Amino acid sequence: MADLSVTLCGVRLKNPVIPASGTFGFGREFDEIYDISCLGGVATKGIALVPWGGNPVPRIAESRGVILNAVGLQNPGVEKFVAEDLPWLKSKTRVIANVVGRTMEDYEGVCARLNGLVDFLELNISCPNVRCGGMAFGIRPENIEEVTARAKAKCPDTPLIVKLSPNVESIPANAQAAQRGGADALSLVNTFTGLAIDIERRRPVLANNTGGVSGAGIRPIAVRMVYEAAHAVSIPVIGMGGITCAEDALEFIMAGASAVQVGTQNFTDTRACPKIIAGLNEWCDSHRVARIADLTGTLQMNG
Amino acid sequence: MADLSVTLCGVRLKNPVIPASGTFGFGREFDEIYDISCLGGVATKGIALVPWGGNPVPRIAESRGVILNAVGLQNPGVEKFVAEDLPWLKSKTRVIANVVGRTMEDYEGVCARLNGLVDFLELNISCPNVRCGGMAFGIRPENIEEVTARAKAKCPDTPLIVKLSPNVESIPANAQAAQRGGADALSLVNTFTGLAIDIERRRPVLANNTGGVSGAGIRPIAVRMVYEAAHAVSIPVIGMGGITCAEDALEFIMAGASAVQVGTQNFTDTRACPKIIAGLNEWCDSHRVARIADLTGTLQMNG
Amino acid sequence: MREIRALVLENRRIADEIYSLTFAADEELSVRPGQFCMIGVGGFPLRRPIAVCKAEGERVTVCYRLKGNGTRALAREYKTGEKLSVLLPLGNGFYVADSEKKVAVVGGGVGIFPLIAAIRAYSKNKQVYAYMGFRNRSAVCMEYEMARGEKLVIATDDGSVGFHGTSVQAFMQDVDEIRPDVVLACGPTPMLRALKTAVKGRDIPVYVSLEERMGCGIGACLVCVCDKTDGAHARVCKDGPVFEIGDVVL
Amino acid sequence: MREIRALVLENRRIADEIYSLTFAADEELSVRPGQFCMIGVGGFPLRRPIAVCKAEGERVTVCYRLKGNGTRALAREYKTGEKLSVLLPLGNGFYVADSEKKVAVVGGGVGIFPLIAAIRAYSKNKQVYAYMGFRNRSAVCMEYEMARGEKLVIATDDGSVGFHGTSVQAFMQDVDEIRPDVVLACGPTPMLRALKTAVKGRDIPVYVSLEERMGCGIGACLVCVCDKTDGAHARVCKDGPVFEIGDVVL
Ligand SMILES: Cc1cc2nc3c(=O)[nH]c(=O)nc-3n(C[C@H](O)[C@H](O)[C@H](O)COP(=O)(O)OP(=O)(O)OC[C@H]3O[C@@H](n4cnc5c(N)ncnc54)[C@H](O)[C@@H]3O)c2cc1C
Ligand SMILES: Cc1cc2nc3c(=O)[nH]c(=O)nc-3n(C[C@H](O)[C@H](O)[C@H](O)COP(=O)(O)OP(=O)(O)OC[C@H]3O[C@@H](n4cnc5c(N)ncnc54)[C@H](O)[C@@H]3O)c2cc1C
Ligand SMILES: Cc1cc2nc3c(=O)[nH]c(=O)nc-3n(C[C@H](O)[C@H](O)[C@H](O)COP(=O)(O)O)c2cc1C
Ligand SMILES: Cc1cc2nc3c(=O)[nH]c(=O)nc-3n(C[C@H](O)[C@H](O)[C@H](O)COP(=O)(O)O)c2cc1C
Ligand code: FES
Ligand code: FES
Repeated sequence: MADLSVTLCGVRLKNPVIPASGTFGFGREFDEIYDISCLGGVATKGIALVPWGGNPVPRIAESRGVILNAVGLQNPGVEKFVAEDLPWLKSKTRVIANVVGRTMEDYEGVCARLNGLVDFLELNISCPNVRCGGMAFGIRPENIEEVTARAKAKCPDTPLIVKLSPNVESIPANAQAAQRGGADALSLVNTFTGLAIDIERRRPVLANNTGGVSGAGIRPIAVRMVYEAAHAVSIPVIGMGGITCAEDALEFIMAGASAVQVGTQNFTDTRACPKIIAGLNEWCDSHRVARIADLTGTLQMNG
Repeated sequence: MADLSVTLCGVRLKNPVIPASGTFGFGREFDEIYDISCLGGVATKGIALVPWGGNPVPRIAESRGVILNAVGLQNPGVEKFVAEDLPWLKSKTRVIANVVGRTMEDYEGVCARLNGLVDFLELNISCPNVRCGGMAFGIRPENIEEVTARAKAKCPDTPLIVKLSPNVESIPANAQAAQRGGADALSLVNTFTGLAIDIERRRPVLANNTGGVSGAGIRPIAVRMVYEAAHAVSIPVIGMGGITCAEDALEFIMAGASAVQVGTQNFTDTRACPKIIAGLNEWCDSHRVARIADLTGTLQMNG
Repeated sequence: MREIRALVLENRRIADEIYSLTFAADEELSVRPGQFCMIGVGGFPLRRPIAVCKAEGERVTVCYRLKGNGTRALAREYKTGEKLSVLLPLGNGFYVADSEKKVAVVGGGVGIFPLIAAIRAYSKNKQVYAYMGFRNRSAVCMEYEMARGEKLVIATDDGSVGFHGTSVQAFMQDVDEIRPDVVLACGPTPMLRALKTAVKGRDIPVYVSLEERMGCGIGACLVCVCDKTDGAHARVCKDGPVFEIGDVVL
Repeated sequence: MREIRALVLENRRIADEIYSLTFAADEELSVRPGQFCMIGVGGFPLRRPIAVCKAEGERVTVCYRLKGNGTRALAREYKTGEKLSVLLPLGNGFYVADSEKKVAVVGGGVGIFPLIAAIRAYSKNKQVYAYMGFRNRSAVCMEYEMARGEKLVIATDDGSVGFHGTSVQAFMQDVDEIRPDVVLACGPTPMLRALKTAVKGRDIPVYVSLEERMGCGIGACLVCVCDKTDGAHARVCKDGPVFEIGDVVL
């Protein structure tokens, strides 16, 4: 048994495997399939200040090796989360509360409300599905720095993770902007903006027209971005994008990630996360790696 | 038999299917498998002013639904192309000469040399594999406009296609920059920058470390970008990125492409292009589409 | 709600573009009529939601129409002896009170399959009247299963067999005679809308089973929502797929 | 050079992690020893390059070691009766002049497989001396095929069978005695380098078959290059895979 624990911003996770925001709800449904206390933590569905309705259906489409989603951040609002889901989820594992907003004040409000109540806040400034808020904050370094600084001012007691969009010109510039703004950690990647067309109807498959692309097909792009982010900042990085198995997770870890999130694969294989945890343990054992934390950033570039 | 012909910048192609640059050489090898005169045209391997050696091996890696390449624009130089390959290739089909360069002068030189000799010039300002030239020109609108204008000045007699990179902030801004610079058409997408890691060796699989991601997994992102480009400019757009079959090609065409290029699928299935041509013909017939050109841009967005 | 590795016992064509797939779980399952499963098809990121037609002991039968690449691959690649990853039983299923003795089932297209499970279950101690719509003769299948109740009317769009028209029209011809205590329906949305209009004013509870594209299938991702008439959202996979017809916007 | 849809006749394990796959083309093929094929494995974007071991009429046999996901899927999913997309024959193959009567073949690892084709071809009217290296006893396979010539020496890294050492060492023990007219070699690069060093100064033509990752397999994409000693690049798939040992940088 290797030591799979990792410590992020002073918070210890029993292992580095976290289901990604939006694919796991608040954990209750997956807990009917397996005991989610085996997880390093849970990144919740995006939480807003007030309940949101989300986009019309269909909200999901499939393509080769990837999916597209346009759920549009439907959520019950922060008060319902605090009242109904948080106590239960906290009793199970580490809670990474994913925060969404349409305005600066939305982000500030959720961060202030959850300060001290959750293990991490994860600022989703990168979701491409909401026309106003989401897109704007996550693309340009100057906006990233500002929203990070204003959010961080409201959650002094809880580590703040800024989740970066891949639909940008420069990951290093954006990663540094988040760090300058006071982020305690980064996570990436969120989904790529994509379009799937139903050629019979000559219309987009998704009611929202465009959607966020995730899943195995994006992995090499995501690994490159995680490498770039991890080498541009001094704060820890959580890697994700197309992880399907322990070996995929190890690519992100070697590229510089201290922990990983698993999204789409939870749909493909409901037990994906526990399988990845088991696989990491086996791999470490068979490769005589005593502590998985020692693998972070061990990639050597070719000369 | 539907009319598959399309006319781009006044040049008629017998059908809209073109093997993508770098995956088809100058056509000779594929012609041993099937008669390449069935193709709408051939986009050649990138051609530089002088011969280039390219990157060390391994130059290719595979991941789920995508591949990564870092060939690094090895090529025999423009003079050898003109002397040895061009006459033969012209006798077969339309020639789209893909142009690579490290400096402005490189691009100008190749465009000047090939002006009037080929059917189209395709400016590869977006290849992520060459450290100096490639990357720089293709990312920022101001650079795109400048390199396009300087290249176009040297090839007044040949339509100039500018090939856009997907590793950017705004496809519409870059598409418009190319149009302002005098591009006669656009093509996109080139490859996404990615990183594949050999976790046993803890090193990148590719000797060049990063490589260009192509293949089916990127298709929904590429379709979105082609839609954006086609709706931002008034010049024709050639779409590509993960096309594997006629239905995939139709997504690009409906999104706004006047023709398509097929890259990675030539490796998966050596006869991919003729199969796609046959598939387009069948689809048009069974859907009572008399002219494929009428399908360009017929996508209706959901309300 | 479990994820099982099932063994394919049979997967064969039973009508034009329709396949019947029977698999064995590792232990006995308890599945209610109207519940469904999510079937993993190798190489496809998303599982396919398919209603359970029949569940006996550890054996489950589903029937599916070839639609896109996923169902085609399911038909082609999962022969007897192959393993299949299945998540089940999912959703709420139909609800029929003990006091409700006359059950009408109205189905169309692939919507007939969950209703077969209902016919099997309720024909044991209730009177079941079945109205099943098909495109044409070559699509008709499972008549044996559908005929377990009091009555079976097969309707075809082209009249090539049975009633010439929709299953809703066939049902409405009989409704005053049979006076059902409850109606269970499943089929394309236009059919369900027609049913809603047709029964308006009559005081019969109608339960409809909805279809929507799904991500997780277990209620976590909010991909599969439908609008409720009270303005809220409901998850088809978890809060449904069966809803009282008046509760949802069709 | 053709792309065929081949029929799998047999695909079975013949040694530890080694499989032998025989397929039938739609017509007779003419394949030279040292040529290879590119096998398409469903779901993988890149075909896998594999040397031809044996080609008779329209039947072709290749042998492959389980390495990564592609070869594993090939072993698992392509049973007798399945169809396989294969591009062949590819590359130049070995060159042995009519005047060259004594042929030594030196192989290691999966490099033994193209050499088996050479042994089959040249043992008909030449004297073939074979030196074949394996990791250990459980990896040894195809002895029957390798023993067609004058002599066969099996070498194992651990001495568990045959000569204890590498095939190059075994060959160099015999070289002065047999005085081959030509040497054909295939195996891991360190082995080929050792051979190059070992034969230096002797005036024997040595042909090596190289391995490199491939895209198209037919010479179009420039993915598979090796460096030539004259500074140029050569394509392993088209200009090779066989090169005179002095012409390429190992
Ligand atoms: C609760 C429920 C029960 C169902 N029961 C049956 C059944 O018993 N028999 C049957 O033949 N079909 C049934 N369906 C429909 C079935 O799920 C789709 O026909 C199937 O998913 C199509 O997959 P595909 O790969 O062939 O099509 P594609 O169009 O290639 O699928 C692409 C994506 O869209 C989804 N999708 C496409 N059509 C539908 C649809 N109508 N409903 C939900 N998702 C869809 C697919 O699951 C997949 O994620 C049911 C659907 C639901 C929601
Ligand atoms: C001309 C030639 C002849 C060959 N003949 C044989 C043979 O007869 N028997 C045999 O067992 N093997 C042979 N090989 C090696 C064989 O191609 C690889 O072992 C195989 O491609 C590995 O695929 P994989 O999916 O199992 O491995 P993965 O590592 O998952 O493959 C990933 C990618 O790398 C490529 N790759 C990995 N290793 C190699 C390699 N050594 N050479 C070329 N490409 C590689 C794969 O083709 C694929 O594109 C030959 C290679 C070449 C170039
Ligand atoms: C259905 C769905 C819903 C998502 N919702 C959110 C969300 O609410 N907040 C967020 O930050 N990311 C959201 N994401 C993005 C994922 O958290 C993750 O960044 C992305 O899917 C890439 O990882 P993957 O390839 O493993 O899925 C969502 C993704 C999916 C597929
Ligand atoms: C091996 C390889 C080499 C390539 N070389 C070039 C090149 O020389 N010039 C260029 O503009 N694009 C080059 N490309 C990019 C392709 O032309 C195309 O834009 C990209 O692969 C996306 O299409 P696909 O997904 O169909 O492969 C290359 C792609 C591959 C896979
Ligand atoms: S499919 Fe995930 S909530 Fe219904
Ligand atoms: S693999 Fe394409 S040139 Fe050799």
